[in-house]
Amino acid sequence: MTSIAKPPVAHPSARRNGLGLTVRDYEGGMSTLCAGCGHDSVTAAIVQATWELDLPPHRAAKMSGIGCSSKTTAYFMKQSHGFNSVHGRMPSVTTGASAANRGLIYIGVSGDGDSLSIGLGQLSHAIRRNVNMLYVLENNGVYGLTKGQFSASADIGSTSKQGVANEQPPIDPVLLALTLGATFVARSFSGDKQQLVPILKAGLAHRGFAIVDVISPCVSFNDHEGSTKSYAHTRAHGAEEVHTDFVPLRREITLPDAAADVSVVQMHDGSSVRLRSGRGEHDPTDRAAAYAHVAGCNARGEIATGLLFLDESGREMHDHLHTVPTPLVDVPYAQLCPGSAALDALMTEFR
Amino acid sequence: MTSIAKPPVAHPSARRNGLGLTVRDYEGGMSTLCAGCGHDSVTAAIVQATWELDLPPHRAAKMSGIGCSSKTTAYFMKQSHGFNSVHGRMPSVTTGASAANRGLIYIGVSGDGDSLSIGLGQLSHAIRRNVNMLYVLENNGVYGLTKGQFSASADIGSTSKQGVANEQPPIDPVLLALTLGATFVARSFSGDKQQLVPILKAGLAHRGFAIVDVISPCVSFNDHEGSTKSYAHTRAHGAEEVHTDFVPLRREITLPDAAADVSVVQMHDGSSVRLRSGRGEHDPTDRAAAYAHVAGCNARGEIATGLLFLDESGREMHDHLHTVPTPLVDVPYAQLCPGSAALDALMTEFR
Amino acid sequence: MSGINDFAFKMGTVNGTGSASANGLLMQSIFRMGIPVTGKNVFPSNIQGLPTWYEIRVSAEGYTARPTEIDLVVALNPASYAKDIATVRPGGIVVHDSSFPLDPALSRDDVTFLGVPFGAMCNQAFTRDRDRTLLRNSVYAGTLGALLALDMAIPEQMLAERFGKKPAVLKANLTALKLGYDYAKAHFDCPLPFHLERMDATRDSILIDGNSAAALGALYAGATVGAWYPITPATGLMEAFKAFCERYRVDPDTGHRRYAILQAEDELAAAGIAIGAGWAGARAFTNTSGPGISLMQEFIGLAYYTDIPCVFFDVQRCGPATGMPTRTQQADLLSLAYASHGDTKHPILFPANPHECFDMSVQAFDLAERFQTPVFVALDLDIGMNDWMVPRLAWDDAFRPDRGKVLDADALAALPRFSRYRDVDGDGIAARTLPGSGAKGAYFVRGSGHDQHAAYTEDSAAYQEVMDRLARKFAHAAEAVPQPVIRLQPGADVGLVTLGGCDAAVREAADRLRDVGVVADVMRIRGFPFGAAVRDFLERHEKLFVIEQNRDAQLRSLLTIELGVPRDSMIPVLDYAGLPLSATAVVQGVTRHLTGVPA
Amino acid sequence: MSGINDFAFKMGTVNGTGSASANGLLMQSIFRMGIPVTGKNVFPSNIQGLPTWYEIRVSAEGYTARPTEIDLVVALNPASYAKDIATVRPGGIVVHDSSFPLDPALSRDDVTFLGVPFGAMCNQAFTRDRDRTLLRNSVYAGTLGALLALDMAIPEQMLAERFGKKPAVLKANLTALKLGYDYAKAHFDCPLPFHLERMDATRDSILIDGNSAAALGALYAGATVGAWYPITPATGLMEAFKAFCERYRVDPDTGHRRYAILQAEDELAAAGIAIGAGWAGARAFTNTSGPGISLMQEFIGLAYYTDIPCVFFDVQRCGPATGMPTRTQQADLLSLAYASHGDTKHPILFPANPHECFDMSVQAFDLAERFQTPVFVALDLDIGMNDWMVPRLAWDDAFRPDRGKVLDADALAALPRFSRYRDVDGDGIAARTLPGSGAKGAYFVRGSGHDQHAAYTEDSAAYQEVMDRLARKFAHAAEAVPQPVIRLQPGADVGLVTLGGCDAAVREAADRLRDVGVVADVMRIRGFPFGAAVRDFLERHEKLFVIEQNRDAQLRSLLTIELGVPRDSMIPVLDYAGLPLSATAVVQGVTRHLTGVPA
Ligand SMILES: Cc1ncc(C[n+]2csc(CCOP(=O)(O)OP(=O)(O)O)c2C)c(N)n1
Ligand SMILES: Cc1ncc(C[n+]2csc(CCOP(=O)(O)OP(=O)(O)O)c2C)c(N)n1
Ligand code: SF4
Ligand code: SF4
Ligand SMILES: [Mg+2]
Ligand SMILES: [Mg+2]
Repeated sequence: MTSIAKPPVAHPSARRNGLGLTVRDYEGGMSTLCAGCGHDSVTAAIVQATWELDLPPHRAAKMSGIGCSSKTTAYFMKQSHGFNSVHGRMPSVTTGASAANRGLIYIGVSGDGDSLSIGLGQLSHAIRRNVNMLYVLENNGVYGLTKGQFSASADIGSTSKQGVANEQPPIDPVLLALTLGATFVARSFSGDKQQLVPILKAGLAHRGFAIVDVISPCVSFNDHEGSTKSYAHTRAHGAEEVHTDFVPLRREITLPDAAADVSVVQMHDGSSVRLRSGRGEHDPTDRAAAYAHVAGCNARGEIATGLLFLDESGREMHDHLHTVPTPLVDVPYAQLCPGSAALDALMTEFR
Repeated sequence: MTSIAKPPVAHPSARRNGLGLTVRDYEGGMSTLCAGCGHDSVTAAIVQATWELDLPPHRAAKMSGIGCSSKTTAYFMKQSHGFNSVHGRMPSVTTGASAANRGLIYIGVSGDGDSLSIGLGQLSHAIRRNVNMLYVLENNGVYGLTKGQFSASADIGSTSKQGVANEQPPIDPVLLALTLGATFVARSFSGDKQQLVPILKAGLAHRGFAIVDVISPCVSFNDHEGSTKSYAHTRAHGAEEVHTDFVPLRREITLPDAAADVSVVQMHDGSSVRLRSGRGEHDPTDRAAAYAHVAGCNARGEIATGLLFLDESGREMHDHLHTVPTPLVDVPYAQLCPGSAALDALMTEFR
Repeated sequence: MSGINDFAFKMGTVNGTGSASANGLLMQSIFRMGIPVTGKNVFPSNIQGLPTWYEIRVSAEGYTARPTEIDLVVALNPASYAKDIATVRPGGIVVHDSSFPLDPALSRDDVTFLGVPFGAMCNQAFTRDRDRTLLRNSVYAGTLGALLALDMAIPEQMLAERFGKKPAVLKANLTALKLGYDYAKAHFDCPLPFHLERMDATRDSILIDGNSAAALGALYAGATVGAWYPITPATGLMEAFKAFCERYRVDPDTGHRRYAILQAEDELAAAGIAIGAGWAGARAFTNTSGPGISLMQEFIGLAYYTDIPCVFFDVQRCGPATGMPTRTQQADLLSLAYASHGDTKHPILFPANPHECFDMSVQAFDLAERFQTPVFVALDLDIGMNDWMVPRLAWDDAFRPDRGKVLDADALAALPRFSRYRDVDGDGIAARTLPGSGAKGAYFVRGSGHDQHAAYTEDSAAYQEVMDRLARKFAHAAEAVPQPVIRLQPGADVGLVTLGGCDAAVREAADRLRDVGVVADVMRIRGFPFGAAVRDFLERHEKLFVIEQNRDAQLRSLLTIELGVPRDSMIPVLDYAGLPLSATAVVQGVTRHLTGVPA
Repeated sequence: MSGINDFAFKMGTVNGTGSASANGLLMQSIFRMGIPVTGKNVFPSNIQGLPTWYEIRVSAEGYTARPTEIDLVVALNPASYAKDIATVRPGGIVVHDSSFPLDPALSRDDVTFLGVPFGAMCNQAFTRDRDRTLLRNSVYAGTLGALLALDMAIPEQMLAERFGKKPAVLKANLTALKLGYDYAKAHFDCPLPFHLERMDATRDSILIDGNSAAALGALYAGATVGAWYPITPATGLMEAFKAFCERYRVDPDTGHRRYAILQAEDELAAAGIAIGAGWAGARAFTNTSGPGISLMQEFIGLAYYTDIPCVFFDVQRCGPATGMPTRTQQADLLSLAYASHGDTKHPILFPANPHECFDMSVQAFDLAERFQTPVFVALDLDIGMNDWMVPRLAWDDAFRPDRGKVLDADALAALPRFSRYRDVDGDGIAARTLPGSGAKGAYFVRGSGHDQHAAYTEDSAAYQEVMDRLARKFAHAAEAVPQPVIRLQPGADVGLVTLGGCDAAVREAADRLRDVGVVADVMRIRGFPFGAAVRDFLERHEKLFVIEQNRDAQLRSLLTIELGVPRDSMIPVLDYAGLPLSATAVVQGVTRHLTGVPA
């Protein structure tokens, strides 16, 4: 969580977004992660995505647990409130914040230890409740901050820096999310900003729980041969399946290599996502197909990346709760307290 | 957990099993559950299964969490040690017991609240570790002991006794277990002893984590129209897919209606399971097929029952741990303590 | 010591057979006769089939503590016959079902047995099994009506209110009631020497349980987010909150709800949700019992160290571990006061009855926001789940929530710089901003070491500055929490100190002690940390008794730690049997010490 | 006050650059010169790039507490230059990298600056970036060797041991070492006034960290099941246990392991695993720190209430919440002593150094099984992670584990009936059976209310009988836990009371206090509950100071609660800065109170 004030050097890009803000306005404190840590690339992608989306910083809330990955919420959007909570419990804190103030955009950042070990239950139930948030899982197969123990996502046969091989089957957050009914499921790679940024934007625009599993190598403890979360391994085995290209209504952005086989999915907030199926293997709106596809890739030792499943018809937590459109924090006290007359009347029922 | 000494009335069946024990020897204290509770039927099935298996009572350990379902470990095998632990944490207690004494046969009983809400993380990680145990999940869609709140397995649209409908998607323990790599996954129904008993026997013989999701209606809070865990609903929608017929080497037992399409799977302990695919829809040794099949049934509003997936090649926790064959509790102290000479030698390395 | 409007009776039945409603009917009828009455439900931790008891005490003087002497028992559960018959005082009465012969071994010659063929009568009068079981309850209610001279118009009226829409059910119940009544009239000389006579002592009172009252407090305090995980005996609190919200907080046209109730996956999540909501600016709470408090420890420490408001209701049950979930105790005091690892201290409120549950629930939300910290309200099963006779709850429409130091846009703009944890006023409370308030007010909440600007730190001085502020803040809370209720008597030679639900028994005990020549002042502590008033009382009394419902004298420990009052100057009177406290237990505890022999 | 073999120096570097090994090399070399030495690592909670410090104290008298005065600083991290230069005592020395000019603003005229072109020299001597960074550490080690008159044969020898198999690496390191040494010799007059001279005071000692020593204790005690979840500063304990097991508990032929180490999914699971294993009959343990203790509360209560043996190592760090994970504190005392809701109390052992970590680790397993209860060993980051100079660990091969009352087949057969919780011997300890022992010994463990036969109960008397037995059992533990170490001085007028890692500083402080005329007896508490010896010491001293490392005087609270010693008769001396305690802090705390002015 260390955060050092950034030295005032002018940022290359002074370009301004729809709100007149520069990319710099979406940055945070200086990172204290290891030089070359995948997480820093994800942070950069989040900065880029929020800037491109014209996301008003004061409307965002940054949520995280504990871990190197969870520290990164301090490294972007310094103009937004942030909550670095306890290990593995960020989902519940965000659930509560969202219940209280549905007007904010919640950006959660977690790690594989934080999400799949101690936090597995909370992650699963946040998915089930369909809490309206972006959940970025920076997945490096290890516990970075505690110096490289295996996490539950470490693949069988993957060897830690000490050269000991992991023997337990990994938990794939993508298959888990699909099984638990997640309405937005994607996977990307910290080294592939071109794919990651549009996915993050789509996730931010999604109404409901949007989970993005980002393979984000730990250079200190897991980025070496034998690790299936290393740059090398992911580049070699990353089988991109669906490109995402987010299109806000205001101004169209297209990836340089945008092309054929495009299925346009209407996002709840009116904007749309253009999905291109790399090999046209599966329909990203078909849960069963998505599951089969991802499981198939895993079986082949490939990693399915891209926006893997999307259901814009899902009902988010507030739909289940039937809460008022106004954030509860903004409902005036007068509308909350029934007053003395009501109480007097009620008392007669207790006699 | 209530357990009242049983009045000494002679039990109908005085038949003796291979150990010379009667069914009565496998019973426990008198149940204090509601008359007609599905859990009592499951208890009876466990008694039957362990008796038929000639399971030596002193070699069994009964493990549970908290709930009406978890109470039932007091209602069978009174000659065995039992551990009624804390809510949702039985998997870890059993993991520890198994680590210490791999010589015992662990029978875990839990409920849907105990397993899928507070206990979801521990259940998932026990599956991942492949702890060698039978895990019976008595699934009634509600928190019985706390008077009928919805559990995470309550189906959408299912209405509780107060007539309020559940709005969140249910968690299907079978799909979850398949996703997490469980090596024995089955589902049955408390009302179908004929199917349940052989499944329990197969699960007991399985080497590794055997999960049996048993639809076990709560008569007090959930067995009424609108509940998808009711007797009526399950009888109407239970689409039996695979019959299980357990065959110990000593003496063959066959279900009256045993018949064609039989695939025999060799169990690790030398015994074998004969699987009959009701509609021959899927191969119970193919995880992907099993998942697709169960998900398909769910989509059709059917409940896939039977032994749905089996992998006898899986390595259980002790294989991962490389522990000695002798239970650790039986390893003599002399083989644990390196002694003074070793310590003196070691000390030189700390200078 | 029994007499007109001064006696106690008890029903021994099987749970899940519907006796609860009949028992409630009886108690409420007595209440409506204007006579002070108390009911204690002693039930098992299962759903159906085990022994359960309901004790009703009638007291013209208005004593509401659990009775020690039972004048009459209605023994309807063979499984508990022996125990039930044994509890009747010499000269008392046993009403039993004479449909079956009573085992002679059970009879006592110092009590009167009144046999009533409840079973037989029901089988004759009703055909459906369900009715035969259910209506038996109305039959014994009728019998008691006759024996105790209950004004039968009242129960009849109440049944009418209850079953107005179901004439058949109503008719059946009235028939059953009459069956029991007539049988008693015909076979026994009614009323008994101890019986009921109209009074006018309940006009300004209500019958309510503490869970419902606390829920009403949350409703009126403006709480909008409730997170919980079901657990006895706390469940009723959130269920009541839900019911009240559905009634007062739903837009009739749109069906939109001005509240959010989340049934979490466990207590850790419930705490996290409440804390997340508190951080976001909502008045949020969670309700639980001992096991939940243990599971919430980590999150409690986070909220403490990051100054986040949140209200925790702990409806205490009998510990440790799962313990006896349907028995009462006050044994979580240390767990609450110093909850979580590291140096932590938390305010606690101790309501003594449902009326205080309402008031203190409201205060808890104000205190939590004013002090920006977790605040606990410590109920217990007896207060939470039993119906108590208390004054009607009242509300002052002038009330406005005390949100504490929350900076709005203008206040923020006026500041040169916003430092989340700077103690500007010297009271240890630093102003906060809410998420969404913009760049200048943005800060980063972290459970890791932070300085007064909320920046990460590993610097000793910066760390200690925050810790010292938190200690200052806690000290300031001592005068803000509810102050003790002190009852002084001229010439008092001992001081009785207690808290929460022990109140009724201790006050009654003080009266009885006076009769045996022990004049006692009474102080009931209502809040933690302890203020000057508590210290003074302790210092002013030579001989102190601390009466509480746990094994380890936890309240006494808190007094010793926080006030420095020597432990051994406070004699512990401990009751941890799991049942509501009786005056006799207190009198005995005190006199045993004073005289060496029990009273 | 510095001189030959009596001084302290400090390295300020960047973490993740390999300085740790050079610092260790220096410390160990001094140790091998026979001179008492201590090293304290003050590091950040991240992996790479932040300031980190290593303090080495040389003390002929054998004082091992953290030094207060720094005679020499090696300032190699520009980010902490200012802070580092400021910590040098007047007249002290700053060694810095003269490859770059030093900001004049940083210079002090009361200290000597010795510039060494570490960077430049490395760039010249080595080509690969990696080497240029890594070997700089060996260069400053060489410089210090010259300045402090280190016997260079020793570090050279150690490098040879370390890199024997990598001649190239060895050569490079030796070159670097020489570079630094020669530069110093050439440019400064070596050695400095304060420097090293061979002694023979470490022959019977070792350098070891508490985590490793505790792990060795678990190994020798016969622990077979270790469950944990990674957390600083406790991680090293299980990693060491694993390393020792791989060395001493693996069958060379089959590769079979006579141990099971489980990295759990979280601390709740780790506790559950350890408790399940303890129930099954293994010696099981878990290691964690504050946040883990909070998460384990529910399970701890279960083990307490069901009489299950289990050992918990709490390597305390700076709380509350996540707090400062790489700083030390003793602030979990209350959380451990009364862990879990309801009435609970637990034995705790307080090792003062790695040597005691070994002994007490063994004792903890005996006590846990003998008393059938969770036993805590409270280390802290300073003890757990720093290398301490302590006597060699020794083992008596006559040792046999005390398994406590476990019934074997014959004992069981001899019994008329087995009642799991019957207190036959009156010591509160009831005999247990292990799963698998057969029908007669079979019983049902339940966290819910149970009687002495382990049967479910909701009966007050049956419940209380078990609770009272547990209280008796705890009381008996008072004389079984390690007794206090008491050091009396003739004519002492004050008593210093402390625990754990404060020991070294308090003993040193006692000596220094004597020099200023304050004669103090010292009692170091080593176990909870407190026995007669602790009580006597407290009663025998008019003026008591309780020295501990937390904000809220938690040890003093325990003494007040458990022994009834008036709180205010014990003056708290509190240090919660997160760093190892220094004698000066203690001397000041005491004298400030006695004289009103700091020493
Ligand atoms: C309750 C608790 N247990 C353990 C820890 C120690 N801890 C800090 S971070 C971490 C794991 C982080 O792993 P991951 O979430 O994958 O993050 P990464 O560092 O790999 O990005 C652990 C175990 C803690 N802070 N809190
Ligand atoms: C930590 C904790 N929280 C809550 C409870 C209360 N509680 C007891 S059983 C139960 C739920 C049981 O549901 P399930 O596991 O489905 O069992 P069922 O009664 O339906 O068979 C709960 C919430 C508890 N005992 N412990
Ligand atoms: S340890 Fe790994 S995960 Fe943590 S900051 Fe360094 S590279 Fe990143
Ligand atoms: S409440 Fe439901 S689950 Fe519990 S015993 Fe009764 S029927 Fe069974
Ligand atoms: Mg990770
Ligand atoms: Mg259930």
